[in-house]
This record gives sequence, C-alpha cells and structure tokens, in this order.
Amino acid sequence: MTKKECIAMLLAGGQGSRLKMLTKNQAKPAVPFGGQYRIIDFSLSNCAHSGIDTVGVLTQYKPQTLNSHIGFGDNWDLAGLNSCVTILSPYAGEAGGNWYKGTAHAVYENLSFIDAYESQYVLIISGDHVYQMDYGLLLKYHKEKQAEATIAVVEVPWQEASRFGIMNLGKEGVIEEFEEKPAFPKSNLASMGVYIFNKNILADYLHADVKDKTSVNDFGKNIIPKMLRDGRRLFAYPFKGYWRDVGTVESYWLASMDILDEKDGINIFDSEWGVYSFHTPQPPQYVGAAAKITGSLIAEGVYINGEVEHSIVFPGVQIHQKAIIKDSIILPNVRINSDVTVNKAIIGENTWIGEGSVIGDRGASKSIIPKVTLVEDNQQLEPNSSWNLIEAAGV
Amino acid sequence: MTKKECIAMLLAGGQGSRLKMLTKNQAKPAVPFGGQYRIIDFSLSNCAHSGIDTVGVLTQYKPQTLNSHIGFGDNWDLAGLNSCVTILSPYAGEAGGNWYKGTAHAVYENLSFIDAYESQYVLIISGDHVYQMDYGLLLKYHKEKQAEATIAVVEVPWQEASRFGIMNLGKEGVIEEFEEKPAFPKSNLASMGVYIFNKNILADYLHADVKDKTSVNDFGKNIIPKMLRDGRRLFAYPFKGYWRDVGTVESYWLASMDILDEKDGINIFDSEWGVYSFHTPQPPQYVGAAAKITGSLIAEGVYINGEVEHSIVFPGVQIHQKAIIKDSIILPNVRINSDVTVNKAIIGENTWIGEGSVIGDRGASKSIIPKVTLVEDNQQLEPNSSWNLIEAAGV
Amino acid sequence: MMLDVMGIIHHIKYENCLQSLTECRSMGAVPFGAKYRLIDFVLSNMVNADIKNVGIITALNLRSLLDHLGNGREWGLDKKRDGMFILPAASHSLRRKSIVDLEDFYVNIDYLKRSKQKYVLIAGSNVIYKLDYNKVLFFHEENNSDITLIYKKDQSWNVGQEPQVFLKIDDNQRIVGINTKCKVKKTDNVSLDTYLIKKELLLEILAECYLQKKWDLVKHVLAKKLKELKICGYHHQGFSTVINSLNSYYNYQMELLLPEKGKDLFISHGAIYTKFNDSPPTKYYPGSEVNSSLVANGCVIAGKVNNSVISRNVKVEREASVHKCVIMPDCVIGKGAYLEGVVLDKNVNIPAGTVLKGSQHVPLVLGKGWESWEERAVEVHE
Amino acid sequence: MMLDVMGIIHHIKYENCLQSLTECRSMGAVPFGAKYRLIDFVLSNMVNADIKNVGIITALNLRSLLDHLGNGREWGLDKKRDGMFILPAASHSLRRKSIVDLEDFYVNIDYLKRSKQKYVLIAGSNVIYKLDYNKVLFFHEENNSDITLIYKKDQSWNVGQEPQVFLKIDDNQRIVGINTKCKVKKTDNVSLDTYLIKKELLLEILAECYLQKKWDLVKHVLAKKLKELKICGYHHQGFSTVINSLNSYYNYQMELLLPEKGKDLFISHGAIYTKFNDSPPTKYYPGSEVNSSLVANGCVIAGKVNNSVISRNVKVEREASVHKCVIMPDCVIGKGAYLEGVVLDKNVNIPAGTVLKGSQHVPLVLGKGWESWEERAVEVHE
Repeated sequence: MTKKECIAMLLAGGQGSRLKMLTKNQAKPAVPFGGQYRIIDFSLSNCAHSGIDTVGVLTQYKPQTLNSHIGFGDNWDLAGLNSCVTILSPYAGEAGGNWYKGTAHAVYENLSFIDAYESQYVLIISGDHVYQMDYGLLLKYHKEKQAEATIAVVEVPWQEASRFGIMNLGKEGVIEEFEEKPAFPKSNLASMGVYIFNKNILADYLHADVKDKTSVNDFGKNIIPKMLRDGRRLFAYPFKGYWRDVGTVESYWLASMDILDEKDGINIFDSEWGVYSFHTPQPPQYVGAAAKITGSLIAEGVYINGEVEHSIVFPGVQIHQKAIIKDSIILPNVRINSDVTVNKAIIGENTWIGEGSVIGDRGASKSIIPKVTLVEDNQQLEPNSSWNLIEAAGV
Repeated sequence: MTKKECIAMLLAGGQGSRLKMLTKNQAKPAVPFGGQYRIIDFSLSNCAHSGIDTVGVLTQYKPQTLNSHIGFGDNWDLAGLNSCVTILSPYAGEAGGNWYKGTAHAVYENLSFIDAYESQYVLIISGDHVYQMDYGLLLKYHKEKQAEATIAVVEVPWQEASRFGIMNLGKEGVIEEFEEKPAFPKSNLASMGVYIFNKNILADYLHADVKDKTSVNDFGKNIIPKMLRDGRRLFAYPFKGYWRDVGTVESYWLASMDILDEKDGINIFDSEWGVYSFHTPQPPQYVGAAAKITGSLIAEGVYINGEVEHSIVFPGVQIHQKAIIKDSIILPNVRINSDVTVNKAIIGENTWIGEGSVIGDRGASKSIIPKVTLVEDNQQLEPNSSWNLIEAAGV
Repeated sequence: MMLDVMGIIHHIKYENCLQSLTECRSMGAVPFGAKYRLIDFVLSNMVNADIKNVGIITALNLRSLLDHLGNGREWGLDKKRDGMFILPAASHSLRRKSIVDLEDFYVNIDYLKRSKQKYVLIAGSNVIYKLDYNKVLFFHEENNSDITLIYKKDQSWNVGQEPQVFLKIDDNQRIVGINTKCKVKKTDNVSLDTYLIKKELLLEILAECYLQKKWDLVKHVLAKKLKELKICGYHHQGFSTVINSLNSYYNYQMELLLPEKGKDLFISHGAIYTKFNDSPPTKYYPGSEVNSSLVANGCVIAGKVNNSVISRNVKVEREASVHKCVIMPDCVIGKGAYLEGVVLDKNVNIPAGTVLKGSQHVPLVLGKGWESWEERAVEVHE
Repeated sequence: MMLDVMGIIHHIKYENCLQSLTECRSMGAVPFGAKYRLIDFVLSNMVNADIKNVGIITALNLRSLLDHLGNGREWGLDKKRDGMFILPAASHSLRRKSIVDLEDFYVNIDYLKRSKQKYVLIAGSNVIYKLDYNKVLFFHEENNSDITLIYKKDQSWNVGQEPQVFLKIDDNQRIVGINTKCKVKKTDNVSLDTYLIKKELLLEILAECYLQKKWDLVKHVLAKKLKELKICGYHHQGFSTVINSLNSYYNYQMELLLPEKGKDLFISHGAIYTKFNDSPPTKYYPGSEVNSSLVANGCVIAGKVNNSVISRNVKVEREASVHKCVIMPDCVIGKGAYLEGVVLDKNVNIPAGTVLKGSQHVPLVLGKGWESWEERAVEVHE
C-alpha cells in the first residue's frame, strides 16, 4: 500500500428509516437526489475535489445499490494506481463476525484498513449529507491548530438549533462544550458530522470505546464527549457554505428545492466542483409540442409533453399531455399519464400513475411547514386515483 | 438488468482452516497458488472461458484480499456492458442481518440477486478447487437431459473414494444415490461441488431448507439428499479432466506439484484456456550468474542466484547464492538468504530466512504420503535456524 | 448471440462532404442527435447484437474520435480477448472516393486472419439506424447468401443530392443491379452501406483486389460479381440514413424531432452507448419555452427553443430564440439573439441580439470555437 | 506531489534510426528490457512523480503504441480531469530531424493552454532512466532556472555513433554551451532529452517560433538563448540513456544484465508500469541452463540461455543456445539452434539447428514475424 497522509471513512451503513419508503430497498446514501444523483455522490465528489483519493465506505443496510453504484470509485476519479474506494461491509474472522453497532464501532472494525495506508489523519464523513466542501481546507486548519480532532460546524437558524448537536466554543475555535440537541442552545454552530482525527488518538479512543459496555459506539454521542471530558485539543472548523442532513421526507423535499433554486450557493452547475455520479445510458430528453417547462431540473431520458413547474424530474420519466406537475420530485422511470395533477409530492421509482389522478393537495398551500405527499416505489395507481399526504403513511 | 440464461454463484466464504496458516489472513479462495495465481482464479477463468459472464461471489470470512483481487472481474473479462462480478457479503435488512450459515443459506440470502437477472439456470461453483472446465458443456448436458439439477462428477482413485461425496448412478447418468464419505463406496464418481439447478426448483428447496431447523444449510449435506428423496430428476455430468479440492496443506502441495508437472492435462500454458488473474507490476525475473533452475515455475519479479529444482517461486522472491530449493513452494516476497536449504516445504508470504537455515527434511524423502513443512507468513528466521515438519504445527 | 460475427467500421473517403464539421475531426466523431457522435450508432448496434470484436479504420484527424472511443469501455469492448481495435487506413488521401476502400482492409489483413469469427459485418461510421444484426445474419443464412447488403426504400431522393448507391433487387431479394449515378426516380432502394460477408470470402476478394489493384468494394467487386456471387438485399424499415452531406446531416436531425422517429432511433432495440459525461440535469428557468426539441444534459435554458436539437452544456439566454437549429455542445446563445436554420459547431458564442438565418433547406453552418465565429462574423450577419 | 507539472512525451523525428524495429511501430512502442516498451520508462517516471496530466505526441505507425497505452489505465491516467492525451504531430514527415519539434507543440497549443499546471516537463519517448522528477522541480526552483535540462556524464562515447546533444556547464550548473556535433572527447555532459519549463515561457517561445518558422527546441531556442534565459543542467547519476540507434538499443540492454544496473532501472524509485499481461509464470524444464539473464513471464525454456534479455512467451527448445541476445515476445528458438549477438523482433520462429551470429558490437536483427524471416533467410544464414 502506498502511504497516504489522510484517508476518508465514509459512513453509509444506516437505514435512514425516517426517509420511509425511499429507503425500503436501499440505504439512505443511495436514495436518488438532485435529478440524476444519489445522496452519497456529494460526499464522494467532495473527496475527489479535495484530493482525498482513498475512501473506505462502511456499509451494512441493504448495500447492493450502493455497491454497484460506487464500484471502485472510477466515476469519481477516485480509482487510480494507488487509490480507490473500498466497500467495507461487516465480515467474519476466526471467531465469527460482528455487525456494526454504531458509527464508531464500524470504524473500529476496519482499523486494519486504515493502518494499511499508514495515514496520519482520518477524515470521517457521512454519506447522507448534501453539501459542497473542500476537505483540504479542513485538513489544513486541523494541522495549523495542532488539533487532536477537528469538527466541522455550520451556522443553523437559532430556532432550529435545538435539533442539532451544538458546539460551544472558547478562544480561537477551541471546543469547550458539546450539547446534543440542547433545549436552550448557547450557540447556533451545529456539528456537520464531518471530523478529522489524528489517527493514533482515534485508534486509542475506539479501542477504549469498544470495551465500554455503556457506549452506543457513536462518534457524536460517545467519542467526542469522551475526548472533551479528557481535555483533548478539539477544534471547530467553521464551514460557510450550504449543508443539509436530508434525514426526513420533509428535509429531503426542502433540500431538493434548494438545489433547484441554487439556494445559499449550492450549485450542481459549478464547473470546478461538479457532482460526479454513475449513470446508465439514456437518450436525450424529448420535449413535446404541448410541453411547458419552467423553473425545473430535467434529466436525460425524459419524455415531457405536459406542464412542469418548479420540479425535479429524474431519468426515464414520462409526463404526458395535460399533466400538471408542480413543486414535486419525480424519481426515475415514473410514468405520469395525461390529465394527472401532482402537487408538492415525491413520486417513487417505477411508479405508474393512471390518467386523471390527483396527487397531493389540489391547492398550492404556501404554508411555512411544507406538507409533502410521498408515493412509494413500484406502485400502480388506477386512473382517477386521489392520493395525498394523509394517506401517505402520515408524514 | 439484462436477462441471463445462466448465472454463477461462486462460494468463497469459507475459512478453510485445514490450510492452517495459509488462511490466517484471508479466505481459502484467496490463497496464492500456481506461481502467480490465487485459487479462485481457476473458477473465475472457467466462467470467462465458458461464456458465463455474470458471477456472484459469496464471501464472509476475511474477504478484504478477495475483494480487492476480484474487483468487478475486469481481469477475467467478466466486466462488461451487461455483466460483472458482484461480491455478495452478508448484509442487514430492516430486521437486522444474518451471517451465512452454510453454502445453501448463502445462496438463499442472495436469491434477489439471482432474480434480478431472471436467469433460468443457476450454476453453483466453489472458489477453492483447481480445474479447467467448460461449464457451457455442463449446461448443454443439463438441458439435453431435461434435468432439474445436474452435478458434475469426476472419477477418483478407488482407495480415496471414501473421502468424497460419492454418486451412484442409474441409467443414462441418473443419480440414484448420494453417499457422503461412504466407508464402502459403490462407485468412484465423486461430486466436484459443481451444480446446475433450474432456478425455480432451487428457490423452492432453499426456502424449504431455511425453515428446516435440523438442516445445516449445505448443498451436499441437505439440498441434494432432499431432492433425491423427493425423486427429482438429478443427473451426473462426467467430467474427464483434472480436478482437485486443495483443502489441506498436503493436497495444496500435491496440486501445486501437479501444475508444475502438467499432470493429467492441467495446463496453465493452454493458450485457449489460460488462467486470468490480477497482478501488481513486477520487473522481469533476474537469473544470476550462479543460478541453476530446473523443472520449476518461476514468476516475474524474482531474483534467483541459487539453485531451484522442481519448485514454484512466486513474485518478489529473492533466492541468494548457494541456497538450494527443492520440491518446494515459495510464496510472494520471501527472502531466502545464502546457504539456505529448503526441501519439500511451503514458505509463507513475506518471510525472511536467515543464511544457513535448513527448512524441511535434509534428505529427500520419497514416501508416498508427502510430509510437507509449512513456514508461516511474515516470519523472521534467524540465521542457521532449523525448521521441519514437526515444529510446523503438526501437519 | 452474434459471437461468430466481427465488425469492421470503415472509414469513408469523402469526409469533406460535411465541410467545416469534418475539417478537424473524423466523420465518426461528428456530433449528432443532441448527445451522440455519428459512430455511436453503428457501434451500439454491433454491441447490442453481442458482437465482441470490432475493428475501426481511422485516418487523419482522429484525435477527437480517439478521445471519444477511449478503450471502448462505454461499449463493453475493453476486453482481453477480442474488443475494440483502432486500425490504420491504407492511405490518408481523401482524393480517392471509394465507397468502401478494401485497401484499408488489406493493410489490416493480419488482424482479419487472427480474428476467430466466421462472418464480417462491414459498416460505415456515418450510418444512422437502429437494427438488430441478428436478423440480418438469420436472413443471410436462410438465403444462402454470399454477401448481404442492407438497404432502405427512399422516397425523398432528389437529383443533385449527395452520392448514393442504388440497388435493383428481384423478388427473391437478390440484388441484380447496382447503380452509383444519381437518378430521377422518386422511390428507390438505397444502400445503407452495411455488408455481411463470410470472412473466408472477404479474404479471397482481398487477394483478388490486390492483384488487380482495384479496391472499391461496391464498384469493383459487388457490381461486377452479381452473377458469380449470390448478393442479397436486406430491407430495413426503420428510421435510417447515411450522413454524407450537410443537407442530410441537418434534415435527418430535423426528422428526428417527430416523436415516433426519435423513439425508433433512440429507444427501440437497445440503448445507444456513448462516452460517459458528467453534466448535470438541464435547467429550465422561469419563462423558458421549449417545444418539439431534443435536449441533452447540462443545458441552461431561459429563452425560447423549438424544433431544435440542443447538445450538452448549451446556454440559451433570456429572450433568445432558437428555431429549427442544430446546436452542438458548449455554445452560448446570447440574450435576445434569433437563430433559425443554423448549425452551430461546438463552443460557438453568439453575442446578444445577433440574428442568423439559414435558407429553407441549406442550413447556415458556423465553425468551431469563438475565434472562427469572430472571423466569420461579417459574412454571416444579415 | 507534482500536481503542478504536466508532462509532454514528444515524438522523435529520426525514428528510422532503429531500422526494421521501427518500420511498423512508433519508437515508443519498441520492446525493451524483457517486458516493457520504451515509452513505459518516461511515462512511469511521470506518474511516479504524481504527474496527472500527460500528453503524448504521436505520428504514423501508432497502432501498436495505441494498443499498448489503451486509455492509460495501467498508468493511473484514465481520469476525468487531466489524464492521458494522445496528441497529433504537426507533420508525419521523418525528414526533419529536429531534436524536439516545437511545431508539434504548436498544433496542440489549445491543449497546453487549457491545462491548469504551471510547469511542463518534456521528454522523448526513447529516454531510459529512473528518476524522481520532484528533485528536478526542486532544483529548478532553487536555481531560479528558466529551463532545466537533465543530463548524464557519458564516458563511453565514440565518434561516429548516433547524434547526441552535448552540454557545456559552468560551476553553478548553468548551461553555457550546446553542441550537436560529434566530438572526440571521452567524457562529456550528454543531454537526456528531458526539459522542465514554465508553461507561460513555453507559450512565449511557441509564439516566437511561429513567427520565425523555426521549430527546433534545442537548436533554434536553447542554443540561441543561453544568455537571455537561465538554462540549467540537472545531473542524473543513475543508469540512463537515450535509445537512438540499434547499437544503443542492444548495448544498453546488455548493460542491464549487470545486477546493480538492472536493479537501478527496474526496482529503485518506484515501479515501471506497462500493459497488463496474462502470461503464466516461466517454465524451466529439467536440463535448462539459464544465467545472467532477464526473463519475462510465459517463457518455456529447455535449452541454454545466458547474458540475454528474453521477452514474454518465448520458447527455447532443447539443446538450443541463446547467447548475448535480445529476444522479443513470441519467438521460438528451435532445437539445437545457436544464436549469438542477435536481436529477434516479435514472433520470429528459428528453425531447429539454425546458427546465427552477430558481430561483436553490431547485432544481427531479424524482422517481425515468420514471413519476414522466410524472406531474409538467405541473407542471414551463414
């Protein structure tokens, strides 16, 4: 193995059950996002652009889609002479095998992988966040501060701060306190779940953590608090860009709309920081004589002859005449027949919607808390069906 | 997924503990063999030459070496537009995950993989056998016989028949009886652990097998006997070539010597049926002024200035002046210093043997049952060490 | 399963027929259909028929073609046994206007001999159709044919257009006449420049050509051996053409804007493979109006587009209007510009307010890159 | 980390200097060192120094080179950003004997401009050494050099040998004289045809060359600008050479048979990457005698081999004897044949009992394939 200064461990093992039916057949990082990507593409592309070319992807829950999507990372320029993406799923040794109990335990089980690269620093990232970030700057900051661990933080709105892990800082970015979901937050700097550790210190803490029977083996809940208690040099790196954890159906819909609206500078059209992915071959999109498309993101392999407004349409979708799609996300290979109305909804892969159906509220409710209707993958909706958020498994 | 008539499921999950130290760090199919291969290369190359281009590899025990060796099967010409090798390790679903309990259970857990290709036939093979076989002929035979399952069999010497699973045949190759390691074998046709099943029947039996609490979920011990009891159409396909299960240190050594001697037609020089593999870049071998090499198989990246007789030498090995190697197998990156004698031994990867050491019997014992000395991976043998089969963990 | 057929994509010798579009690229590398290159169609047909061994004859200006093809991975042809082979042409001269130049085959005779397949399927890099070659092989064997040509019935033929090969075919699908002169007839059997032949026979023909130093497959071999050999025609009914003039290049893309024709070429009978690209989905801004158009990924459209073929990463700014155009990758149509009947080569930047119009059947072609545009600006402004 | 350097492997114009070995292949594709092609050495040095963007200028006869390079995967250069680029030469003429023809760079000026790296490392495809270019970059920056040339001290130079470039260097490593004429002097500084230069400066030089229509980097630029620019020499001490004659091709391979020289080239400072090959390990039969030789995979040796370089899949039959030879892939040396001082091109089959001897310093070269051998049989038999 060639020696690497810093390698990344990408956590992609979770089910993400709050995304409901979107994770029925695949792990959360594999959920389609942004018109032609999967959520994990953002983290992998960040690695590629940051010069982190060796990535271990920790998988456990229904990893098949992820495995075939990622491969060796060729499509992210991460496969080379001395670099590649390696899928690290649970394995058996002489004494049997262990399922990953938590994020920290997953990394613990693969310490030998990290050792093989003799890397001094380990970057821990997650496969279910949407952001464009240069980890190289984070590493530079970590080295400048001579930190033992550095946690990337981002400002969140004060009224939402109590939903996050909040960092309270001392001078020069030193972390003094970490509060998980505080009722009365003292700061609005939330942990992004992006960490750099000095490798030796990380290994020590992971070994200790596995022996601690009370631990749930989680970076945020166990490792970081323990390091703080021990008075380790922990620093917060302030990230200024767009960052979202798309953990729920609502936040998935909101983040999708943010991509569409290029909110806060998140931009898949950035020529220097493009998002890489793996696609199957698709013909060009065909926009029919009766089509009307405005304010939308439309992938290849799409046939549109209806009306699409402020929506995201994935490959292989057909939208027929007089159908009206608004504020919605149409996942791959959906067929929307004529005279269908879809409003503020997410339509799952391969679903077929019979003509005249109405999905979501008929009226465009402009309430602050969005009410999103979710239709599962692989459904057949009879013509003239009606399906709104109330039936949609109580979102 | 493109439809496939027949896909292969390659069993590569076992530890192979009878191979002792050779499987300390990797599964048995990943053990180096034949000068530059790993054992699994034979099965994968058979698939490539037989036109079976879609292979699921079932791994569980220390799969890291296998994973990076196999990749998507590019090096076996098995990765293409609609084909690839897929590593299938245990995974978790909503209700947690299951380790593979036996060969049949491993396939059961991946029935959805088989379903995705809508294949009519499933070829079950093992990653730890050495043979060159056209599975296409087996499939043809299976179809001609309108069998529900076909088992490839090979003649073994009568005196060894009671070590194998023995097939007793009726007319035209119908299997009437299957006896696992019979004390008094009625035939010398041994099962090669190579099966073709009609997919639907296989699925039925796997579902039933998982519900049977008394089953150890093994093809040979449970599935085949059950099918015979049920009167299914089971046929034996007689394979005429060389076949070995390299399950023990002795059989590993013997099969290696067979490759060297091109015994019974096994031939890695066959231009139509070459063995594919994955290699790291190596310089050409350098044969020094004092070298004497006869009757041996020498890989690239080897430096030899000693005497090598009837032995197999893997990449990166150095054999210095006046060292004498006979009837031995030297695994990758071993350094044998000057004046060392190695006789009928297997030297594990990265081992360093100090000058003047003696490995194995000094005299060349020509007994029928070979006594093979095994030196582990990653050892440092002091100069003038003596190491023979008695110390070698009681082979 | 066409494992017993190898493919040869031949290099046409009248590349200059696409004028500036082939000035700095091979015919096969000319963009077509919003996201493809011409060669993608024949190559995809071959791999969709499970042909595993494809030789591609190349001449000068092959950089963009080689860039595009890479090691054949996108077509599943990056193989140890067989795969994709880039073959040299016998000569780089464009003067000889052979329809299929067998001298190119002769210089690659070792490759032909070494290949294990029984049949050779020969097609030009500029042939556009979707066709299951298995059916052609079946036809070939059913008819005991020595050589099978694929043809279409063409009703749109006009005198004075590009050169074509016309076939006279009897009721048994045997070709009884070959004509390479333009004709007045409205409906005719037009060769689609695709030939299936046993390799052994091809090698015999090559030996004969070598002796006679006459190398044109159509004129010197087929036309002269109609009696000696059984040469049959396979009628292809789907959308199909040979791109050999600016006219055909433009008009056949306009035809593809009819949904059923586009579907026939792009979707039926297997995917068309092309070089992998990472462009994001196409963005439609509020106020955009797009109709009856093919659009590739990575475009940003704020203006009006209709009846046009829009390649990757094209920007159509506000109040710009694109009508009956073929726009190649990376072009920018500035605010308020009006384009009608225009073919824009890659990377052309149209300044705001520009008005450009081609005539009804002859598109206006603007060359590659900003500099070319600058040079030509005076000529093309109205 | 040389991420700020791009590589250009240039195409030498006197390819015919290797006679029949370069008749049907580019210089870079000539087999060397039992399992490599000449271009592998420079290319591996570049990727070992983490150069991610390499342009390779090619001319005619590039099929075997393209086959060898594929999409650059074996060198880690199959990338979306940067990677390996096959560049056309300005002209295919072999008449102009430029040492580095900058016109080839000029026709690829868009690629140069588009590339993001600050420095350009230029090297010939026929340069053989193992060298950490990071050290050259460090030297270049330490010395505030405008252009750095890599050179060796050569003591084995003989008048009348192949053309070389000699450098006169002052105590500060600044080059103060360049001479391209043969000299009698025994020890001299010989250019290793490798140049490091800032891209901006290279672009300025190209603009100047374009105006003057003089394109030779060494003669028209370096030799004339020794005062105007700071041109320094970096002394490389390891095994190194420029292969530009049959003599050097043969003798440098013989030199590699000294274990310390082979180790320097093949093992020190990173691996040499080459096309992946599936040959089995080499088989030594009982009775074989092999000494002081480099042997690739896939050989079957039953006879006697010494002081030779044996490429892949070579068969040396019983009682055959190979002495001081360079044998390229897929040759067969028949039973009882005796070869001394011979270079066998690929795929030559030597019949049993044949005796072939080259003279002391001029090897006997037999061309590619059995047919060539048949034709030449009369000439070479003694």
